[in-house]
Amino acid sequence: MSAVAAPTPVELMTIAGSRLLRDGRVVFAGVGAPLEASVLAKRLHAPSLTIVLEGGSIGPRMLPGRLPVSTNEMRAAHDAFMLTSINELFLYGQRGCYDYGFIGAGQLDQYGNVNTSYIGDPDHPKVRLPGSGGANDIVSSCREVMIMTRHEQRRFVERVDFITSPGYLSGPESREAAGLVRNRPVAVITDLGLLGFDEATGRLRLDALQPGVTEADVHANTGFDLLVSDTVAELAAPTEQELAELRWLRDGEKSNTATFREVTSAP
Amino acid sequence: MSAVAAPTPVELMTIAGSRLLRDGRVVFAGVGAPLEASVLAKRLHAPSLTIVLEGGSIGPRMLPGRLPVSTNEMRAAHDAFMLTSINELFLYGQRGCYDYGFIGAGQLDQYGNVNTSYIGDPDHPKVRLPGSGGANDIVSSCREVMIMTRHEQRRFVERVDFITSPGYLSGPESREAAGLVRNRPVAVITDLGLLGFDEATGRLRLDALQPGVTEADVHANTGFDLLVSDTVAELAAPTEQELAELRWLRDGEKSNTATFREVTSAP
Amino acid sequence: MSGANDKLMTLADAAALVSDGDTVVAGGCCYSRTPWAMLLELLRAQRRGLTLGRNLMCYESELFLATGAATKLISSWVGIGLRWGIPKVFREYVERDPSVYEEWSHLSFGLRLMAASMGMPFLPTASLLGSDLLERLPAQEMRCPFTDQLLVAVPALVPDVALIHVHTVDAAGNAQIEGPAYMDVELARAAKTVIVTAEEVVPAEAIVRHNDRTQIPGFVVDAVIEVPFGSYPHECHGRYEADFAHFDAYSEQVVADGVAGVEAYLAEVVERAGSFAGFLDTVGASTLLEQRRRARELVPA
Amino acid sequence: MSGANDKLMTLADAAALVSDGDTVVAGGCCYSRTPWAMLLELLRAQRRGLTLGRNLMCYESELFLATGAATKLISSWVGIGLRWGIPKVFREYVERDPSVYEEWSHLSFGLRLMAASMGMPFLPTASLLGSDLLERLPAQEMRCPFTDQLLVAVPALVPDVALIHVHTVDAAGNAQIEGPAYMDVELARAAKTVIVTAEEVVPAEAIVRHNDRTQIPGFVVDAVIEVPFGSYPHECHGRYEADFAHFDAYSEQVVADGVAGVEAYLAEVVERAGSFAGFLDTVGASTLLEQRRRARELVPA
Repeated sequence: MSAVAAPTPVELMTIAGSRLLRDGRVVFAGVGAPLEASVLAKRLHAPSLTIVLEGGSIGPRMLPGRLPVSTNEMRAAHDAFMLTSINELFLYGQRGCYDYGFIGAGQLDQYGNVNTSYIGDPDHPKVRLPGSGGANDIVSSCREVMIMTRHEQRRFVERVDFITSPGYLSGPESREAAGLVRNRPVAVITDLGLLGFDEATGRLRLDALQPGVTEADVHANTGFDLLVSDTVAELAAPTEQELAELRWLRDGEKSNTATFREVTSAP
Repeated sequence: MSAVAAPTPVELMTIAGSRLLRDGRVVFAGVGAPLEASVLAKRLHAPSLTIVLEGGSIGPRMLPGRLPVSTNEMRAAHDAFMLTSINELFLYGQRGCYDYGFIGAGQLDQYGNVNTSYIGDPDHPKVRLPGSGGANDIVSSCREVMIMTRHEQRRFVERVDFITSPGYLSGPESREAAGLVRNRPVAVITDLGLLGFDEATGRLRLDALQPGVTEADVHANTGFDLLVSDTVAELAAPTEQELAELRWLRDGEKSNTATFREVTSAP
Repeated sequence: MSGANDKLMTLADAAALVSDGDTVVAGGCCYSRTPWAMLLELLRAQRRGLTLGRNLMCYESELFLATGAATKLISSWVGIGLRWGIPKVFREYVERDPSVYEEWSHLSFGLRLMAASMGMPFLPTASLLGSDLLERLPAQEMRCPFTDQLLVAVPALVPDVALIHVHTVDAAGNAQIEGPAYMDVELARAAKTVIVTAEEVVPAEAIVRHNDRTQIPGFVVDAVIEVPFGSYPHECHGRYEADFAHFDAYSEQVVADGVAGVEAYLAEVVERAGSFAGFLDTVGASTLLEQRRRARELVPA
Repeated sequence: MSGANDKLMTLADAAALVSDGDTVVAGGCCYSRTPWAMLLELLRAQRRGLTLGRNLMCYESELFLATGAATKLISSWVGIGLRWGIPKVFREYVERDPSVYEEWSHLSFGLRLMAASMGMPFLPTASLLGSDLLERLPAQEMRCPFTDQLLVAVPALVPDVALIHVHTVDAAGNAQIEGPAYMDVELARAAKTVIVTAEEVVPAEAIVRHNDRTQIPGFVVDAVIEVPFGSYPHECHGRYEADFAHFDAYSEQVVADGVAGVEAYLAEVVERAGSFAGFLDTVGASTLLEQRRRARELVPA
């Protein structure tokens, strides 16, 4: 790995996220790191992973160097096997057709509740964020919900200011009582580690650390009392191949479209 | 008109029905006489009439001699400007996009209620009929509902055995109470005359007679006490052009497709 | 639902995905794009006690009732077409016992599939209000929570199995339909198991090339079978016209002989023919090609 | 809605169909197939007090707020795209008074249009449950009349006017879209008045030739305007890529100058340009052609 620059925090979490996606499944991915993780998984170990994107794109294969800046644009539709309407795309999710829902988070709390709407009091907000987009719908319907975000104190808060996209609310009973019975949040992937949910309480639990990160590092960057698994594993470092692929996808080659098509047309 | 055979009863009612359709409107037509009346209207006085058919066809122009035997088949889709799904086609109706709903009737009563389901007690039926198909949906949503049927005692009954497609039920209040507030039945066209609805009672009323038919003829073929307008008009006899066009549509020429296309492509 | 990339199999394999007693809904509409080959295959496999649903039913209605393959039908209309009227044996069955037939309106039937396809247990509609259909159906009046408007709620219909015939499909099940889609898109999304037959199985890249015309995504499909003329003697938009002479002969036989006529028909098209390809042989290549030519008159290529 | 066969008019004529205070919903999604020419025309016509809705909004959000053209926005997400983040002036408006912005989820916004497009006052969904969005919205929990399942009812959104940009349309308004349809089909069916701009107006026969690709029927359309590059600087699937350099320049200007930056932008693209064609001239033919070439790399013809 000597010839390759060390992974950035975002690369670390993107690669860790990509490894969670199993072949033959369907992932509804948000733009940015979740999408990049999905494209990477499809390129490396999950060639039959179907990526679906908010704007109506089912099964796209991205052109390296031209990853989409929004999930609705042509880059996100490239070589898809189906382009449909937004409602239809989301309704496949509500019907239960999507194995994974994969989103980012502005602010998130110990129950996996996500806020992408308001920092501060929603009636007198300090900061207006971009909003739900499809995130609320994704967490309400996709079978296994995964969240990817940088691990920072300001993001990992005791209680989000506003629940845009519910996780466990205040625990499994509250989630069920709210009618959220179709699916569940399963993982939060960060640049410091991999977090799962404690079944009994619905609270976040540290399951694995990124290479070189300590439990203390994680606690120092978490704004609430984080549960810790009995056996905290260490995630394998990104391989040279993972890093090279990810960077190629992100930065592209000198528009060598033909080569890419050849490679991605394999099953 | 000497060279042309006299109109049959079905031709009489079809032509009378066609004259009611105004240009620039949208008509949802059932197969058979309503469809033929619509196609005829479009050929003669309503070139911008849009015909919509149950199977998903919007704006078709029929090939003479190949009128559809079901509203879902290729003949019904010929030269349409839009082919869509059945639900979408009906939902345009529920949305209020269709000016006319035009159906046939197996049995119908003095309130314009239509039965195409069961003759006799539905639990021990004498005869099973084909059923609603889209008729119930058409009478529940299309703005003005028109019904076309042969005028026979066995069809025009005091009270239908089964309400497949509601007219005024037992009067305007009952229709409103049932939630049927989007539209209303306006006309029944038969081979004996043209019937409207009395606004106060929702009962059928004889408004006009086919040429040569008397009020007594109508009463003799009606199984209930039919209201009669103060001024019963006589419908104009079918013109030679109307008859020739209708027969040409029905029977076709010697598959002279090219000529037909030329003619129908005009506005 | 399945994420596999190769779902190609035979009609017989696909029939094994259907269990006795299942609720099976067939796509297309009346005699258009009917999954005829697959319906015959279920009869060949002697499935029993099915509930067969279809938005408008043609004479498959009585083939299934007379054999016992189905013990209940759900539809909005049953007929062969204007020219032939209502299937005689179907009529006899319903007149003997109306409970074998559940009658909806066309849209309310479609909304039941649409509800299921949306993952919702019901949808509201303005159809059925005030009718006697409503009283006999598992639908019910409801009021809009915002406007208090009187509406009808129809319950989702989640078929155990959907049978759908399309124009083109790839091995993963991504399917494209030409002409009207009927209720096939909702049906494919509504059902637990989806069997797709197609005029042509094409490479994945052929689907991608026209990706805005893909109507059924592979991830809802479980079985893919290439069956050219797979709707025959029914029609397939732009590919072949319905064989009205076949309908005439069938109809005469059944009007004359009732259930025995149905049995004689099935003995010929299912048993003696041996397979769907065998059935097409009995129709004859020149007839098939003529029906194809006639389709092209109506839908230019 | 109109059954007329010739609905061709100018952008200015179409703007006259919009009244101050109307609820206007724009089609496309974020910076894709945005009815940009028509949005600029409404600004040029100095409409005031509109409620502007769109499933995902780009920086038209702040153009409308800063000018007073809109006093309320309805959406599920407002941003220019990952690279530029949330429009700064939009943020300032909402942080000053959150009531100017009504936030839905993407699907629940879409279902509001879908309800209207179905002629229904509401639709049920599993979205919004348990969220704080629900508390602040005119949606409400309900139970399924059959299963008692807890759901959310969302009320129909019936726009006074829909603005939609498509690829091809005939003079009667029959429209065909390439690539994703976004919510445009539901929107066209939901609105009281529908204004369609198109890359190309084509003869009716060109629509008929591919009639299974028609997505909006003419009878819901009131105005048809041919506007090549009508979404520019936003993208149109297969026709031209979004002009990211234009976004960069806009974004820098607004980050630096706030409302004054928005005003400077509009002075240039609306006032000084004089017309949408004039705006395209300021972009320059070579840039337009380059963006077209780039689109073809992503969507081969």
